[in-house]
Amino acid sequence: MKTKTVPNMAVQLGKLSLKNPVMTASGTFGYGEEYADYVDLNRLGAIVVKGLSLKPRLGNPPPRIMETAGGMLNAIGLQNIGVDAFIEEKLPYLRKYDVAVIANIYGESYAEYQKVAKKLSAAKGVHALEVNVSCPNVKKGGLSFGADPEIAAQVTRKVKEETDLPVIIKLTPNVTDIAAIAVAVEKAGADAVSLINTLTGMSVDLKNRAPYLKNITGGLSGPAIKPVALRMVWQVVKRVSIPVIGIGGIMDAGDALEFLMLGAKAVQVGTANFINPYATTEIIEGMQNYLKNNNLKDINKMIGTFNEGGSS
Amino acid sequence: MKTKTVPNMAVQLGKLSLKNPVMTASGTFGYGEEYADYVDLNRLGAIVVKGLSLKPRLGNPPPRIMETAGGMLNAIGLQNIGVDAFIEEKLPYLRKYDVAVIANIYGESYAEYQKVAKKLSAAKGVHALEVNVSCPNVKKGGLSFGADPEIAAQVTRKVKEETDLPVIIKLTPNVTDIAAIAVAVEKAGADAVSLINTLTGMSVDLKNRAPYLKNITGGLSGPAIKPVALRMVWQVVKRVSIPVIGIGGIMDAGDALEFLMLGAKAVQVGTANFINPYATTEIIEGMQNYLKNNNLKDINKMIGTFNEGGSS
Amino acid sequence: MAKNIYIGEILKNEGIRENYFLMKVKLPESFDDPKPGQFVMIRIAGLSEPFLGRPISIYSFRRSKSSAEIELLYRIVGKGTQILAGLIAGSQLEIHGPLGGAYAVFPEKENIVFIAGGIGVAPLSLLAQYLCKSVCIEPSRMSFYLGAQTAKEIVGLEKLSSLCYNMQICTDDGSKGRKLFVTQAFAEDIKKYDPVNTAVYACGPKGMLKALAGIIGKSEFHCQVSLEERMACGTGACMGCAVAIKDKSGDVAYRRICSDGPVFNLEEVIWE
Amino acid sequence: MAKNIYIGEILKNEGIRENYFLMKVKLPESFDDPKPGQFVMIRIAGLSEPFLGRPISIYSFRRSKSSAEIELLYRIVGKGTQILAGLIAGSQLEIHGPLGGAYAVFPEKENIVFIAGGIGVAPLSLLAQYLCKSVCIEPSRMSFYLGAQTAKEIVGLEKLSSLCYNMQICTDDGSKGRKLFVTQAFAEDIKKYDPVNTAVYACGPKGMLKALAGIIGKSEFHCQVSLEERMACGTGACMGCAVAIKDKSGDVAYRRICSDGPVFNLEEVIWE
Ligand SMILES: Cc1cc2nc3c(=O)[nH]c(=O)nc-3n(C[C@H](O)[C@H](O)[C@H](O)COP(=O)(O)OP(=O)(O)OC[C@H]3O[C@@H](n4cnc5c(N)ncnc54)[C@H](O)[C@@H]3O)c2cc1C
Ligand SMILES: Cc1cc2nc3c(=O)[nH]c(=O)nc-3n(C[C@H](O)[C@H](O)[C@H](O)COP(=O)(O)OP(=O)(O)OC[C@H]3O[C@@H](n4cnc5c(N)ncnc54)[C@H](O)[C@@H]3O)c2cc1C
Ligand SMILES: Cc1cc2nc3c(=O)[nH]c(=O)nc-3n(C[C@H](O)[C@H](O)[C@H](O)COP(=O)(O)O)c2cc1C
Ligand SMILES: Cc1cc2nc3c(=O)[nH]c(=O)nc-3n(C[C@H](O)[C@H](O)[C@H](O)COP(=O)(O)O)c2cc1C
Ligand code: FES
Ligand code: FES
Repeated sequence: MKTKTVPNMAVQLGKLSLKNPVMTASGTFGYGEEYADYVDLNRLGAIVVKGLSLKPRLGNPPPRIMETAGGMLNAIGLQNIGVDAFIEEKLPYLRKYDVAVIANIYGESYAEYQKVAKKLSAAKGVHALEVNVSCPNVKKGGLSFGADPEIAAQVTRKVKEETDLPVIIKLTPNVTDIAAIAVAVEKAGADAVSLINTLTGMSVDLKNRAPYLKNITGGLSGPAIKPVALRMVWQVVKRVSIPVIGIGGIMDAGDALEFLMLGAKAVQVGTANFINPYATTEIIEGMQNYLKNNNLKDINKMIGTFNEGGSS
Repeated sequence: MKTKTVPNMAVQLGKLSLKNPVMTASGTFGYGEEYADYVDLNRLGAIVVKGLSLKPRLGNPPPRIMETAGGMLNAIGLQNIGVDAFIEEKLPYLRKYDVAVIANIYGESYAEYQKVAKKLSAAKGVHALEVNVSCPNVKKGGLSFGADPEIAAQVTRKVKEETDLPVIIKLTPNVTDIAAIAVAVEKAGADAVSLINTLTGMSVDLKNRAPYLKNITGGLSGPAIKPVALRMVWQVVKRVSIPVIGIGGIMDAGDALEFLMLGAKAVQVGTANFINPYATTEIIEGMQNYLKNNNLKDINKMIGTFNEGGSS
Repeated sequence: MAKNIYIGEILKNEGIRENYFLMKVKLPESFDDPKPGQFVMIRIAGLSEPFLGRPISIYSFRRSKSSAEIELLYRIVGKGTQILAGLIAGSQLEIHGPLGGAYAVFPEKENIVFIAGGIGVAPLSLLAQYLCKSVCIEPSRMSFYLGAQTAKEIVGLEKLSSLCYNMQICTDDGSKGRKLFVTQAFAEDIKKYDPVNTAVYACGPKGMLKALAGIIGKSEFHCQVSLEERMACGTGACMGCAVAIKDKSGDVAYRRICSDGPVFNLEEVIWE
Repeated sequence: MAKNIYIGEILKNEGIRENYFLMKVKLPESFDDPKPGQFVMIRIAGLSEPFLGRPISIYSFRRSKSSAEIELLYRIVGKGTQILAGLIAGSQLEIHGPLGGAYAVFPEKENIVFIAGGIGVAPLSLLAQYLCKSVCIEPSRMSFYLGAQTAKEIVGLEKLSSLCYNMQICTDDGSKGRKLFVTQAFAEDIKKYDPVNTAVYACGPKGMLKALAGIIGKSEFHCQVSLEERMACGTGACMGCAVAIKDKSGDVAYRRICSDGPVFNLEEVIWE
C-alpha cells in the first residue's frame, strides 16, 4: 500500500526551519549560481556557500585537486571573494530565491571569526552560520581549531557573541575523539554541529617524485570517506542533543537516508555535485519516493530509526 | 639505458634484515599457508601473521565484512588460534621457509601483551614482533592503547622488557596527531613503527535499518585509505629516526614505491591479497622492474627521494 | 590443482527473468574442472568496482578443445550484481577459482533429494548434472524440490526436468506449483525417503535452511547444505566469511565458508 | 543552451597510434552544437571508476536526423584514459557538456595560425573545421604548425591537410617533418605574418605554450591558448582547475579553466 499524499519533508534544526533536509556542502556548490542552470535552487533545503573569510583569499597555486580511489583530494586553499564582496555581489542573487542560505565562515584567529560573523549577521538573507573549524590554527602549531575541545568551544563562544543567527559548528574528522569535541561545542552554545569535513590526505606522483597537489596535502572527500562519516555521526548523535548534520560521501538518496537513520537531522551533499550536478534534487526526489514506497508520511519518521542490534 | 645487473632489493630495518621491503599485512595473509598455493613464500620480505592473543579468540559473529567505495570494512574481532597453538601448529610450517616471520601481537592489558611477547621470543623462528595498539583499552574507556602517546609508550616499554626481538609498534590512524605517538614510542624504545592500521568506519543497511556488520563498526582498509596513509607516513618519517613501515591501500608496485619515496623503509600489503592473491610477488617484481627501468641499482636509492617542492 | 585467477571473456549475459541473469564465460583451457558446490570469485578485469570479488556458484561447465566454459546463474541483489548484469558480451572478467570444497556424493544411497530456494538452484543444478552424467545416477532416483517466492523466481527448471524424475515446484504465493514453502513440501514427503538411504542436498536463504534443520532434526538423514556469507579473499585468509559451527567438543567455533565450506553438514550449523 | 548530462553510446573506440585513441560517441539529438574549444566531461555510465569526469575536447561533431555524434581524440596518460581505451563499442558513457567557452574567431584577419603540440591538435581541429565550414575561411589563409615528440605522436594530420593549405610538421626527434619544436618553426616564419592581421590559436603542453609566450612576447599578435588542469566539477563550482592570470589591475588572480576558459588570451597567463 502506498500513500498518495505528498510526504512531509520539512525538518526543524533548532530555530532553523528547512523545506527538506538536503543542503549543499560548503565549497562544492560555489555561491549557488554555478548550479542554477542544473538545479532549481528553490527546491533545496539550504545552500551552504563556499567558505568566507574576512579578506578575499587567492587560494593555493594549482594543481589543486587529484582523484583518489572512490574520492578526491582538494587543496583549494579556501579561495573566496571575501565576506564583503559576498554580501554585495552574491547575496542579492541568492535573496531572489526562497531558500535558506547558510554562510560557511573561516578565520585564522578568534577575532577574524568574529568579524566575519558580525558582518554576515548584519546582512539580509543569511539564515545561519556554519563555522569551519578545520583550518589550521597558526598560533597552536598548525593543528586545527577543531582538533581541541577547548579551542573549538572558544571559537563557538566567540562567534555566538557576535550573532543571533543559529550557529552550526562544522567538525573535523582528523581527531581522536570527535564526540568529545561535539560535546564541548554544544556546551559552548552551538546550535548544531555538522560533520564531517574532509580527512587530510596526500597523493604523490612517482614519476616526478613530487606531490600531486602543490599544497602537498589536501582534503579527502567522496564515497571513500562515507564509512568514517557514518561512524562519526553515529558517535556524535549519541552524545549531544543539538541537531547533527551528516556529511561525507553522500551520492544518492540511499546514502542520505542512512545518515538520517543514524540520527542526523539533515545532510549535506558535497563531491556528488561534481559528478552529477543534479545530485541534490535527485536526492530530494529519491527521499520522497522512499517515504512513499515505505508508507511514511514524514521524513522525521526516518530520523534515528537505526536499530543497533538488528541484523541484515 | 637499462642496467643489466639485478638491483639490490634488501633493506635493513635496524636489526632486522629483509630480502626486500615487501611484507604481508597482519590479518590479510592468514598464517602464510593460505597463500602458499599462489605465492612462493620464500620470495617475500616478511610474513606478518594474523594478530595473536594469549588465549584463542572466537572472533566476532558474522557478518564480518562489507565492501565500501574503494575499500572494505572488517570486524573479524581478532579471531585467532592463540599464541600457544601458533607456536605449536603454525610456526613449524613457517620455519621451513627462508622468510622473516613477524608475529603481530595483541593484548587487552599490559600484562597480556607481555606474556604473548615472552612466549614468542622463546619460540624459534620469529624474527620480530609487531605490536597492534589499535585495540580498545578496556580500562581507559574503550579508546585504543594507541590513541594516547603515554599509553602507547607504556605498551612499548612493557613489551621491550620481555623480548630481545625487534619491536615494531603498529600505529592507529584514528588519532589527532599520529606523529606525536610515533615520537613517544620511539622514545620508549620501539625499533620501528608501522602505519596505518584501519580507520574506524561503519556501514549500514537502509532496508533493515541495521548495521551491516554485526559488530556495528569495523576497520576500513584498501585503496580508499591510501591518501590518509601516505599523509601519515609522511608526517611520521619527518619526526622519527627509527624505520617506518608504510601500510594502507597498497595494490601495486607503484603504490609501494610511493611509500618508499616518502621515506618508509618497507611496506605491508594487506587488502590487495584478497583482490589478487599474487599481489605481493607481483609488487616485488614490479619494484625490480622499476629500478631497472630507472637505472637504479638499489631499492634503498628510492627511499626518501620525495621532493616536496617538486611539481608534477 | 593449482589455484589460479583467469581472464574470462563473457560470451553471453542474458536476463532470463526480472533480476535473474545467466552468464556464459569462456575461460582458458587450464581452468580446472569444477566440482559441484564450488564457486568462483568474479571481478571486472582492470576495474576496481566492484572492489571485492563476488562469489558465484558454478551453474554449469563444459570443456571444449582449447577452452573451458562456465555458466553462472545470478540474481541482482545489490551494487555488484547490478554492475555484472550491465556487462555486454566481449567484456573481460577476472575469474578466481574454482574455490571451496564440493558436495560429498554417495552413489550407494538410493534417493538423492535436492532442496533449493530461489537462486540456491545454481550449485544444486551442477550437482544434479554431475550425478547424472559422471556418477550415472538414474533420474528416477533424484527428487528436486524447487521453491521461490513467486513464479518469476523459479529459474533453471528446464534443465533440471531432464535430470530429475521427481520435480516439485513450490511458490510462496502459489503463482506456480504448490503454494507452500519448499521445506514444507519436503516435510510432507519425508516418509517416502529412508533416512539412511537418502542423501539430502540443500541450498537457499538462511531462513529456509534453518527450517530444514528443524524438519530433519535429529533424524538419520544425511544432509549437506551450502552456505553463503560475504567474502573478501575466498581463500581462507581473511576470516571474513565466518559461520558458527558446533565443533567436535560441542563448543561454538567459527568456520570459513570459503575454505572450510561452502558445503557443511546441516547438523553442524548453529542458527541464530 | 541548458547545460546537461547525456548518456552516449560508444560507436567506435579505436587505437589509431600507440596510446592514441579515437572514440566516436552517439548522443541524443538534444546535445547542443559544440563550439570550437569546448569540451565534455566523460564518465562511464553506472560506474564510479574513474570517479571524476575526465575533460576531453570535442575533436569533431556531426548531427544527423535524430542524433548527434562527437569524436574524441585522446591519449592514454593515466588510469582514467586507460580505462576509457578499454571500452568496447556499445558501452555507455555519461557525457557532460558541451562545457566551457569557445575560441573567439576573427573572420576579418587575413591569417589564421594554429600551433598544436601532441594531443593539443584535438580542439584546434574542430576550430579549423569550423572556420572552414561555417565561417568559410579559405584553406589558403590557414597555417597549421603541428608538433610532437616523434612521428608516432603526429595525429589528426589527414583531416587537417584538407583544411589548411600550409601544414608544418615538426618532431623533437626528426622522425617526421622538421626536427625542431613546433614553436621554433612558428618563430622562423613569424615575419611572414602581419601581427595585427593574424589570429594565433595554440594548444599543447605547458612548456610549449610558455615558449610561445616568449616568442610572441609583447608583439601585437592576438593569441588564444586553451589550457588544461585537472578538473572536478567542470562547471565553475569547485575552484579546482585554477590557472594564475594577471587581472586588470595587474595582480595575480586564479581563474577557472573550466568556466572562465579553457581558452585564454596568451598574454594574460602567468607561467611559473
Ligand atoms: C559460495 C557462494 C556462492 C554463491 N552463489 C551464488 C549464485 O550462484 N548466484 C547468485 O546470484 N548469488 C550467489 N551467491 C550470493 C552472491 O555472492 C551475492 O548475492 C553477491 O555477492 C551480492 O553482491 P552485490 O554487490 O550485488 O550485493 P551487495 O550490495 O554487496 O549486498 C546486497 C545485499 O545482499 C547481501 N549479500 C551480499 N553478499 C552476500 C553473500 N555473499 N551472501 C549473502 N548475502 C549477501 C548483503 O548483505 C545485502 O543485504 C553466492 C554466495 C556464496 C558465498
Ligand atoms: C579542457 C580540457 C580538454 C582536454 N582535451 C583533451 C583531449 O582532447 N584529448 C586528450 O587526450 N586529453 C585532453 N585533456 C587532458 C585529459 O583530461 C587528461 O589527460 C585526462 O584527464 C587524464 O586522466 P587520466 O586518469 O588518464 O590521468 P591521471 O591518472 O589522472 O593522471 C596522469 C597524469 O596526467 C596528468 N593530468 C591528468 N589530468 C590532467 C589534466 N586535466 N590536465 C593536465 N594534466 C593532467 C596528471 O597530473 C598525471 O601526471 C583535456 C583537458 C582539459 C582540461
Ligand atoms: C572542492 C572542495 C571545497 C571545499 N571547501 C570547503 C569550504 O570552503 N568550507 C568547508 O567547511 N568545507 C569545504 N569542503 C568540505 C565539504 O563541505 C564536505 O565537508 C566534504 O567534502 C565531505 O563531503 P562530501 O564527501 O560529500 O564531499 C570542501 C570540499 C571540497 C571537495
Ligand atoms: C580482514 C583484515 C584483518 C586484519 N587483521 C589485523 C590484525 O589481526 N592485526 C593488525 O595489526 N592489523 C590487522 N588488519 C589491518 C591490516 O594489517 C592493515 O593495517 C590494514 O588493512 C591497512 O592496509 P591495507 O589497506 O593494505 O589492507 C587487518 C585488516 C583486514 C582487512
Ligand atoms: S572469504 Fe576470506 S576467509 Fe573466507
Ligand atoms: S573544475 Fe571545478 S571550477 Fe573548474
